[in-house]
Amino acid sequence: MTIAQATQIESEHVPGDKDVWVFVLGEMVIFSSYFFVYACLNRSVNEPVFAASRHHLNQTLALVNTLILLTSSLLIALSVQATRKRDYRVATRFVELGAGCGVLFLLLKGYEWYAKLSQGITLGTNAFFMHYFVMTGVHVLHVLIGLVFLAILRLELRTRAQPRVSLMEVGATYWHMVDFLWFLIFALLYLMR
Amino acid sequence: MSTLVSDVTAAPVEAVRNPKLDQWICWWSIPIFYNLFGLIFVYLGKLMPPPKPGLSQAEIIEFITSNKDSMQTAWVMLALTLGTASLSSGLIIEQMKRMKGVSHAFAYTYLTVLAVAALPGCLFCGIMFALAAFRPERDAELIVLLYDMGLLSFVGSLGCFVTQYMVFAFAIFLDQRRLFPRWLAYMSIWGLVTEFIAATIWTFRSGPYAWDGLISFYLGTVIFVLWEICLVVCLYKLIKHQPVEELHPAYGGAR
Amino acid sequence: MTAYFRGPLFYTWLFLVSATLASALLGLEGKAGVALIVLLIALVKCRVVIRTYMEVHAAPRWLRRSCDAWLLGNALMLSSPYWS
Amino acid sequence: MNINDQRICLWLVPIFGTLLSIAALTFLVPPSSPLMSAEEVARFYRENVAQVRASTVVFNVCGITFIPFYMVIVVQMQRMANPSRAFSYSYLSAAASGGTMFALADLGWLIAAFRPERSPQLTQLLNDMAWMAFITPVGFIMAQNLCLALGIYMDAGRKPIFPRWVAHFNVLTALLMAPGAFALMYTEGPLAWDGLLAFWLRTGTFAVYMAVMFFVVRAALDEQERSQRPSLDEPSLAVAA
Repeated sequence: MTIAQATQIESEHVPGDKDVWVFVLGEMVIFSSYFFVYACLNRSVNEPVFAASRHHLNQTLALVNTLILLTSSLLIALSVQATRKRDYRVATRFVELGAGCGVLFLLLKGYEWYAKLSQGITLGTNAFFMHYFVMTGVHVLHVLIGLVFLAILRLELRTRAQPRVSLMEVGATYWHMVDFLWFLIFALLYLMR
Repeated sequence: MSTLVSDVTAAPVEAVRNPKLDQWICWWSIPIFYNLFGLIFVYLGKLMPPPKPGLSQAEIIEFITSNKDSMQTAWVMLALTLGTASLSSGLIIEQMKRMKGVSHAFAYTYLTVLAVAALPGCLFCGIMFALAAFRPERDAELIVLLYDMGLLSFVGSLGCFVTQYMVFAFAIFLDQRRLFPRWLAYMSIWGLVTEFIAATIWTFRSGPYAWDGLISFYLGTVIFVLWEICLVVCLYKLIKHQPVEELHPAYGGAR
Repeated sequence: MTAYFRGPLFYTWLFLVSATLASALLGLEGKAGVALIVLLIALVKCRVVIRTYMEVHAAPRWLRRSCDAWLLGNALMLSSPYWS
Repeated sequence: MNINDQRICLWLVPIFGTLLSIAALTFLVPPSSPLMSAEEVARFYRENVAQVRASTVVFNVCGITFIPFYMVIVVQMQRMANPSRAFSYSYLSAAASGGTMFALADLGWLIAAFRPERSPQLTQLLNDMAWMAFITPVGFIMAQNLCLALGIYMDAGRKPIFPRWVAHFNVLTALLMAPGAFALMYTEGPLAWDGLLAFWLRTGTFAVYMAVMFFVVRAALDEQERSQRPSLDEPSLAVAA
């Protein structure tokens, strides 16, 4: 095999497998439809009620949550790297820390919701909070599914003599998607006005 | 048991022309059922796409009375043909039982959950609208109640489908024979998520998250139809490539 | 374990953190017209995650193109309310 | 044989059971009284609409997630050294009917909360319907428990799948849930749907039953993994035997 062929194969590598990309690309399109109804339907983002409601959101908490997810993504990426180096003990630790960040995200999100609900702000308060609760809710659901993936990765690393790199990539791919979808939700709901 | 098996093997194997006939009948019931379903709910019943939840009393009564005849035809047809749905579950369960490395717990769950879903998720709706169309001159409040009960049970029976998608995805992932492709399991997770999101229909009477909304109805329906088509194609391939040895001895199998 | 934090993945993380802080500062300002910059930063962050962490930079062309098409579509869609 | 699938079904119980318990504790406890007038019921729904919706939506979305657990019991019953598998299929059928009744009961609460401005008479009707459909169809869970108990009593294996006391426990819980059926005819007293017997004993028993059965089934799965006792599930083995 020549070097040219080798790099050719290298550049054609699908992270994980094709099936997970069907899943992830579909999820991305499905999420776009939530963004669409938020930003484009009725051109409602420019309405005064949106601007007024946005003031009730806790931007600092959301910022901290963004940084937590970012870090968790880094840890999972590092864990894939460690698996490639057959450094399984470290890879396991990275997965655990990454999942820990995910759990922390959920706790902070739960606190944020709790604060809203105790102020009497619910799903039905107004159009903005409808989008707020649905979008963050769908995202939380994805974080939960992502945590299931991470649990499977941990199981793979701990029980197999030769953990499969492709499986690690599958889980990591999904987790990174959960991460970058949050960037857009963060920008749309909390920052853009 | 062994005497029974040998008795049946005595039947001439040559006589069997299509050993998978039962499964093909079940398979064909799926396109037949969904065509009937379209005819009943879209064309005759006028429930897909659904009428608005925010209609006034007068508008709801107008909706029932003006569609009385076609609706009644629809519910008669539903009562007659809903049983077709059971045939498709039978096939899926038979194929799920071929999986290796999983016990029958998933297949039994699928069976049970679909038995549950046929009632609150489908027939109940037909009965409620049949009740409304039966005597549209009823008190207006009662017609609104029947309208709500019909549409909300139809669009809002979520738990059965949550469980169905969940166990189906798990079964595909754990199956060591890899009978179904993995992407079908991932698609089931899309379906699972849409069922969770559809829970918003209990709060909103207009907008994208109401029962006729862009997300909770249209997105959910698109994903469901896509999933169903993929499932049907996968089932076709599964039946076609199923080794005859797995069938009953009387049909050329070595079971 | 600490050796892992000296690679490109970590530098990407540093970039993402600074981009996030920058966009948060812009958002706190709350000036009109800043929204589009915030959106741009978010999309750039998404692309960085897709390219590096998800390793799409080394993926087949169809995958790279699909991801970019999704980003472009979202950029157009989400900026449309702010055009006028 | 790999039993990860059964373990997944088993663990759905604590995961969704916690969610369902929270929803039940906020909405069903304390139970609303059947003596409330139509106006009072309507006012209850108007004033607590967000809370009623939140709890009943959880019932709606997660209420069927116990079925996989019951199906693990079915699979375990089929491993028993019973003359046939009849009881296991009866158990399955009863679980399906019980699940359907729960789904229908929940629709009543949800539809009442969907339009709280509805005529009070109708809101009361929906509320009554939901409570009755929730509390009274105890026959199904009783049939499940009794089938399981009979299966255990008749398990002739040298190492029974479930210990004997589980059978006694199932008979006992079946009896304790039986008073629920009387909520169909009483508006007050211990047999009304908010009463000591029909509500507290019936739902309390169910909660304890699920918790105990979780550990019982978990132990049975551990045992299955350890012994690798071939399951009747595998057709090849069934024929070979």
